[in-house]
Amino acid sequence: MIKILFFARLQEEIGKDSLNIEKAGLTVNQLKQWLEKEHGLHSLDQTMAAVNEDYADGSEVLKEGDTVALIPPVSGG
Amino acid sequence: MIKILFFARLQEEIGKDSLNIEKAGLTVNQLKQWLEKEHGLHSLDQTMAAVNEDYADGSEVLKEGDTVALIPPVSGG
Amino acid sequence: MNKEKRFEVTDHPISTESVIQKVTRRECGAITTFIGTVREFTDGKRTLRLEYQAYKDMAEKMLEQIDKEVQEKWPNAMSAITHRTGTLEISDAAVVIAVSSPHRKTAYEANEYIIERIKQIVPIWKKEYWDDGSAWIGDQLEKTPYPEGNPPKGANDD
Amino acid sequence: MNKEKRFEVTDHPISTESVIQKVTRRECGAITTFIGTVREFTDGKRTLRLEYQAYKDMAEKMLEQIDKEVQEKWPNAMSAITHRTGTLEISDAAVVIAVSSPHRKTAYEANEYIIERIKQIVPIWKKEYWDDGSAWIGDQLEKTPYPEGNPPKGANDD
Repeated sequence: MIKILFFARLQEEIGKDSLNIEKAGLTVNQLKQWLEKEHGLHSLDQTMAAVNEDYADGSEVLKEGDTVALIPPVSGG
Repeated sequence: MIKILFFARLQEEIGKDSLNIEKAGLTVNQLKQWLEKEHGLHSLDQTMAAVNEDYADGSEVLKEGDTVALIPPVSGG
Repeated sequence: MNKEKRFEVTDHPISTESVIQKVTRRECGAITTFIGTVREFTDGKRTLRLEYQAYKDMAEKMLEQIDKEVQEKWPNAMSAITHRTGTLEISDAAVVIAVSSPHRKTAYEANEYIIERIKQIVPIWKKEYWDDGSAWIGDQLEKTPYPEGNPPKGANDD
Repeated sequence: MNKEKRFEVTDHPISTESVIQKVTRRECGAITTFIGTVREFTDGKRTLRLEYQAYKDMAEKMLEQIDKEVQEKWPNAMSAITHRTGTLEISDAAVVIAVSSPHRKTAYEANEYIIERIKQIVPIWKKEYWDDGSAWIGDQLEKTPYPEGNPPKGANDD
């Protein structure tokens, strides 16, 4: 199982803060495409991702038990 | 009458924090020379002076009632 | 709130003094702090309040990563950072950064570096509330996070 | 202590929070502070304590003059400065400078400008006490005050 975390605009768009799915083996980019198609999220190509609390490349392959966070452009400070 | 204020090293050297003298008409530089000669103060040529709380040129002429402060290199902050 | 935690994301009001205390050391002669406060007007538009959301665990981890970068660039600097989340009113402190060092130049430079990096890599988002609506900031401005390397020149000057 | 006095020389301990409060405004998004603290070691020599002496009235006037310079250079900045006099122990704050502004760059720049100028023109002197003696600082280092114009590059980095 993969846990996906949503924040800020994405959290409001999808209406929840997390989602558990059986998608081990996908890359980060493939997961984004799946989320755009299946959950209607927008502009995920501009959205960074973190795997297990570290920024990840789009080519990173997701493993069973990973936590993926979608990180829209940050605005802290 | 002119009031002279001493601070830091100069205050310790002369052993007092102020001195009242009848020296209206002298320039700031002349007053420094007089203090070096009469009171044994050292290196007043490297010492700034303020007249009535404003930095003053050596050529400024002292008037009756002025307060002259000798300002050794500052080290606040 | 753990007073000894130097890098912290909290939903409580921030005590500037407590952040300063975390970096106060006998060997330091300079402490700089930066307090990011909620500003009422931005580009002529009135902000009513802000809401900050964080990916808390990762945000604290990224604050620690920024500290590692600071240690590499300025080995004598010591820093502490607290970022607040939740609803903030005008003039509330969203972030407090304190840096101590033996000499002042380092304390200024490292402090400014930290706020630039926070705005680039720390997963925290703000939502602005106006009279006529609200929006998560970041997307609209087409700013992108910048996970590695030095901050770009002329980054957003909030 | 008059809370409304923005430029102050005092023989009481300085409250950083109170200096910050003097510059907190709805229109500001950034507040920087600089705290100059008593450092234990300078060039390998151990300081036991410091004594600060001021020409108080002129010092406060010079702090106000520095504020005028800041207003000219950074019209959106607001500053408050408190300098302490008397005997200070290690880690005590000798000076606290707070600057608020709408955007952060100004708050950093104006703050650093102020400390440079304090070290140049404000009539305050420190005496260092060591194990083996004491001395008024300034003379030995052949630093000279610099009443007008911009600070020279590479001024003393205390």
